[in-house]
Amino acid sequence: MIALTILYILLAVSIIFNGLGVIGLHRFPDVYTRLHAATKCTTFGTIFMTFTIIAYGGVMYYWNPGQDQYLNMVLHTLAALVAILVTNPTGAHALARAAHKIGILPKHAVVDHLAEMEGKK
Amino acid sequence: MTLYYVLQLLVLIGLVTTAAAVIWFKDLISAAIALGASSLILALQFYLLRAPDVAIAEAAVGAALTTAIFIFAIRSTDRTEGYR
Amino acid sequence: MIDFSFPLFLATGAFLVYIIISAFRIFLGPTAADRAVALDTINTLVVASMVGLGAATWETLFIDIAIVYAILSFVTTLYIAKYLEGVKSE
Amino acid sequence: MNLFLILPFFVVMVLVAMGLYVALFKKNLIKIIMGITLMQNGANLFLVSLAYREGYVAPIWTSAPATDMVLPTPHALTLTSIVIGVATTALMLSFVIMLKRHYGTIDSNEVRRCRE
Amino acid sequence: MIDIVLRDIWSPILFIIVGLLVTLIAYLFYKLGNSEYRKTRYKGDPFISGNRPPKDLQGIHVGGDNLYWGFTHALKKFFEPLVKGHTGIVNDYVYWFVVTLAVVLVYLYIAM
Amino acid sequence: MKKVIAMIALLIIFAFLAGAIVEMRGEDGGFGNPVNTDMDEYFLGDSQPHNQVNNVVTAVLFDYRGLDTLGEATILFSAVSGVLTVLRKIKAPKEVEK
Amino acid sequence: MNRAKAFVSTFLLSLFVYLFLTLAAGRSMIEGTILWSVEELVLGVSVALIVSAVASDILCRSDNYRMLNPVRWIIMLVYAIPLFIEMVKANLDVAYRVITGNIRPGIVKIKPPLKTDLGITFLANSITLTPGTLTVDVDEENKDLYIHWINVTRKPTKTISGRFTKWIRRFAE
Amino acid sequence: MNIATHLPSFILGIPLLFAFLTPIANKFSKEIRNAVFLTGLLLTGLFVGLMAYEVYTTGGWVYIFGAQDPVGELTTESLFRITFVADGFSTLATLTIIITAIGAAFYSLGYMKESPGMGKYYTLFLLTLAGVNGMVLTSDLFNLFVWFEVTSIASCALVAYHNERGKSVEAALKYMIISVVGGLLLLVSIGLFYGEYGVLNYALIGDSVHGSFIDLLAIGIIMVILAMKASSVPMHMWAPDAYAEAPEPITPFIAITSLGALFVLFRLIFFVFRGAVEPPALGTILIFLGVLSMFVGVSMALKQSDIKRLIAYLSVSQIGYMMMAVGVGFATLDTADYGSFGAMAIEGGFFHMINDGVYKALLFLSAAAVIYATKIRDLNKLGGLAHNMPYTTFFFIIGALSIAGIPPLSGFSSKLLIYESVYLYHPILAIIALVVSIITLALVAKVFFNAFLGPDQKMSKGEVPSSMLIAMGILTAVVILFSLFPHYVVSEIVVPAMESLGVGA
Amino acid sequence: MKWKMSVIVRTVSDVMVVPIIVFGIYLILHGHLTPGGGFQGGAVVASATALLIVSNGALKDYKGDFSTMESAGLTFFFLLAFLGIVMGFAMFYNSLAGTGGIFGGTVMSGINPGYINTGGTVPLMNIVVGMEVIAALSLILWMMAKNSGMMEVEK
Repeated sequence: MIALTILYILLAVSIIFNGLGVIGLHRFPDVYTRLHAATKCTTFGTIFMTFTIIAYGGVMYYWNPGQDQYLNMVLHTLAALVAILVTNPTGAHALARAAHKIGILPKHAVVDHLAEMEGKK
Repeated sequence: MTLYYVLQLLVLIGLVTTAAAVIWFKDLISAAIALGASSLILALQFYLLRAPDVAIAEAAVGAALTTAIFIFAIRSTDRTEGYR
Repeated sequence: MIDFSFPLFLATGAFLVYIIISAFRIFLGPTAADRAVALDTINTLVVASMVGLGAATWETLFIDIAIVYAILSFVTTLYIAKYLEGVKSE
Repeated sequence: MNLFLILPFFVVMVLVAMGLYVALFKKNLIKIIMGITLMQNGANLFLVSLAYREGYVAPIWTSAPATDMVLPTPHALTLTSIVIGVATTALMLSFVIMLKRHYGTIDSNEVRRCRE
Repeated sequence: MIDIVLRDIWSPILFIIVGLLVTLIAYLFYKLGNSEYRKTRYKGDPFISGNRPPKDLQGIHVGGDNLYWGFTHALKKFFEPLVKGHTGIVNDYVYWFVVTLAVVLVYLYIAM
Repeated sequence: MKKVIAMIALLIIFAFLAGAIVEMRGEDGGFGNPVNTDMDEYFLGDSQPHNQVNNVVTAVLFDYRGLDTLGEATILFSAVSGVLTVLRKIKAPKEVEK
Repeated sequence: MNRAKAFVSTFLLSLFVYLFLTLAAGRSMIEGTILWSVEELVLGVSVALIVSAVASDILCRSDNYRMLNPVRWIIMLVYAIPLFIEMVKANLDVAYRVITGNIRPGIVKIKPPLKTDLGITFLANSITLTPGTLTVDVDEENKDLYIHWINVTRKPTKTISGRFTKWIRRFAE
Repeated sequence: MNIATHLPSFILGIPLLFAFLTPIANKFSKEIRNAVFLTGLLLTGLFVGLMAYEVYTTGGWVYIFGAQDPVGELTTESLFRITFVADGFSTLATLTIIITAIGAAFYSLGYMKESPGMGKYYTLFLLTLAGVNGMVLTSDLFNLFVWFEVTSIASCALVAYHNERGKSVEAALKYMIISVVGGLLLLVSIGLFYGEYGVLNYALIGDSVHGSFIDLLAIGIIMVILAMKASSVPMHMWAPDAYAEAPEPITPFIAITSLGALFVLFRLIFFVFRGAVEPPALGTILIFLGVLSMFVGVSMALKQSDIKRLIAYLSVSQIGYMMMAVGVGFATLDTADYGSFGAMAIEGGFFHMINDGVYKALLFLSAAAVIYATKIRDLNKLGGLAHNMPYTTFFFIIGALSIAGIPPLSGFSSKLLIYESVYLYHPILAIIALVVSIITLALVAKVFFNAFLGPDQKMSKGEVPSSMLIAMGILTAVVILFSLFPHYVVSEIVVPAMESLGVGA
Repeated sequence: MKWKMSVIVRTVSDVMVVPIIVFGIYLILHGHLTPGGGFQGGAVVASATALLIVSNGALKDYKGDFSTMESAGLTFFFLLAFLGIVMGFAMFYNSLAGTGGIFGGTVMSGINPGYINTGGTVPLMNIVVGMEVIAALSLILWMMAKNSGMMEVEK
């Protein structure tokens, strides 16, 4: 029962954060802030989703020790988690860099050191 | 089982939306992005239809490589659709 | 033995709704960069849905697809980013 | 007749019609190829939808949850069709790249040196 | 042999034999003619409207567009839309394909 | 004019496809309910005893319909040959033709 | 020597990945004692050999073999915990901002005390993973990072990267 | 186990294998590459000949891929696999293909000696050959789609071989787009058949088709696509572009791919669609498309001044003859008329196909010789070539008279069969066919007059190289052979083909 | 001047290349047990090439190697299909299944955990098709990238 509660909590966190990311995608004014909301809130939510699955599979494997497919699922989910963790921020960085290079400036920006630096050049 | 059909309904709505976006955009790179999204969602539908082999192939070929070669082609031609 | 498939189905349904909402950003986004952001979001959400569905139906082999996705969506994003870098005027 | 049950087929129809629409009315060659890719997606979705059986599992015996499986043949056909799709797309795009180099345009109204 | 020569519809062997015979007869008639003619000058030279050909041979040969000009000009009303239909635009190729497909489908549906 | 005819033709094809999917597989809805499954049941049952393969799709791909796969690989090969042919370096100077 | 090191590190990485993926997948139910069947191990080693022959000069382009030390891997795993805590904190913050729309964005420059490519990559990805901050660009000579910050305050270097650098320096420098 | 039973797989496989080996051989030297290419081609020719012998002695068989016994009993389960049929019709088709292929190959050896990138050229040549062979041999719908695409891709790449010419690439792109759209619709209709019956083999589908709405749709789509691939009017527009812009030696082979599509169309109509649709309806469509092709093709040819484009339009109009003849035969299939003239119409159509393949190749190759010698393809500028190129002139005369249907050449024998039978079906059709034939004669006379006659303008330095002459000579010999013994061709090649389709004379 | 992406992207993609290749080979080798196979695994490995092209803007001249690999893969595929004829059966007959040699193990009917050492010619065909697909897709990417100016050939 405790396991089920934990699973529900993890799943709820996942759904909430993914939803926040998608809301932010529509609510924020420019590319950079959308990147903040969209890619990273969803990354966080997806991490929790994988945690849910890992916990679920782990519990099932603990209760059915002979069943290798549960262990297999946990491991592969872990691999997906690592892949997400490595690739997603890099992709976000690449997009942000590209956006800045083609001249999209952050809206309502208080300070922009990068544009200053490029202006100096 | 009705729930499974609802999931498919949602995926198919996303598929048609992104496919319409491909036609609608004059900017070819945006159309390529929409095409990538459409391929992705199509792979999700394959997944729902219990075709894992096809889903992997669509993910690898449709989402990554097709987008790559489209971008190569757009890079070496014009970006906008443009009527003169 | 616990049956957790129904909540996972529900969660997946929520993710799918999110995907549709993100697809509207592909329509709306004023610049191509915004659309690429939306694509990135959809990628992540698709991975989440795939993982969830795989566990919900107990087809454990389906997780492989999520790994392929998580890796390859990165390639797509990089390609779009690299193309955008090379274009001076928006 | 449950309309809910023919939904994937309906989407297939819409995708094929979209592809034909692009090939008929759009003048940009790369856009036409994108339309053809949409048609390919539609055809692939059609084949896989034919294979689906309600409540059955994927046709892989390795640690499957049940023994009722969906039809395997359309999956094989679709795999073939996907690879054919990427091959044709690549070839057509390389034609377009070459045309741009020769003619300086990829508008199909101007790519018409061969006529009559 | 006779089996090859005399078939019901059409026999090329018979035709060739007859052709050779006709040629032979023609040759015999030819031999009956006046053999003095051979020795005249200008035998092998072409004549154009009774004149000798010019030194510059360009321009005396009828070009491809001119050969059936009268025919095509007389049937202009038939040829003009036909030629105009071949636009060379790839959309039109697909257009004709789709239209033919639609017509064939409708015809099959009605014919059933 | 041409556009109108093209649109009508497109709609006719659309209507025929729609009629086909409505009629597909009899009265009780088409999707998820195949009727004639002899071939696939044969493949599902035969792939393990005959080919010793767990993944039936792979068995179909490489044994029952192996020729299709050969053709598919051939297509990829010919596409690569085509790309190499088309995109090879041109001797003539790159000029925009008129 | 460097070539051998590159080969060994690629070999180990690929063998690890392969064995991780096939863990419990090809296990013989009858024996039940070892996690991998013998054929799987043989295939894994041969795959690792092939991959390290092909890709060793790609993985080790920068001639940096510090990661061969297993201690660094353990520290890296431990580092996941503070990273995760920071992510939770910052995610709550950004959730607040998504709901209220109260933002004060700007691009700031920070000067992290890290010099290697790997270290700067880890730092940048950690910064990007914690919502609220996003690496926009990196100066390849000075290793300065330009960060898009959703709520600009003073002392950017300390606030953004201070909590990560000491960890990253332990395993990546 | 008789090795001869494996011949259908060899006919497909040998060109494939040698196509895969050509890039490797190309790394060593030109000579080895040419040797590999020729070996593959001649082996294929040998196997086609052997298969023809086997078929005419034993009566044909079905080859089952992947079965324990390749020619075992044809149970339903063995038909679930991919099958090839080796029967009279396959033999007719493969013979036509291989004769043209050998002609084009020898011609290429001389013609393309100086061109760069020839390794890829030979690879694509063999791949096209394999694709067409697979198309006509297979009896499985999806397999048909695969070989259809192989043929499309390889021949498109061949059309674009001269990538320094913009028009070549343009023609290839148009051809590619139209055939890919067609191929995708073909895939959809294959899906319709699969969803309805759950099988893909021709025989099994032919057993179960019953003329439902889905059958109708699929049949219509497949027919139109194959007619498009066969360059029937009004979907012919890709054909003149592709034929005119392809490298000259390969042009007859590109034309053969459309003939192959026609073979497949006829096999499908007689094998599969016969049970689904009443024959008069399909026959009427074929007749209509055929008449349109004949007439529009020849009319457009009148306006051409480019020599290759003119012959391309002529070939479009020749396709019309076959479609009309077989359409008449099919329309009368279950009536009493079939015995009186329907069988003769099909006979004429099939005979015309093999004739057409050969003399069209001869025409294209002699036009290529003109272009090779003069580097000019405009009929307004050509002239007086007969003075320097006597052999080419002779070969061109043979091909031209054959395509125009002048006795005693082979074109006449097949056209005579068509005229007679079609006249009994409807006199108007025969009159149209005759008029088209007359205009064809006028057209080839125009080409002959413009290119070969007239005063010597010193355009060419002399005759073309001997390997090209040999290639044209082979084809001329075949044309003359067919002209002299039409009865043997009809009774030994055409009638078995008809019998294998179940429509004996 | 090579058109590189930023140092972060380059480092990450250099590190990711090895896992991607290994994962692709895993998909190829386990094609007869799990979803995947020659095509899917080949496409995944080819995407490693795509990653290298996009991040570094340059690649070594592998063109000849890829071409040879492609031809070799296809030739082996054909020969494996031909093995059926050599053994006295039809082409494409799986003559190695269950004979005890390489990949010749037997599998029990019904649901099972999956043993790698089964399948006869099917895993071998997976491997050779994987080779072909890797080489073919990499070559397509290579040519198009070079022609679009997004990649240079490294010495």
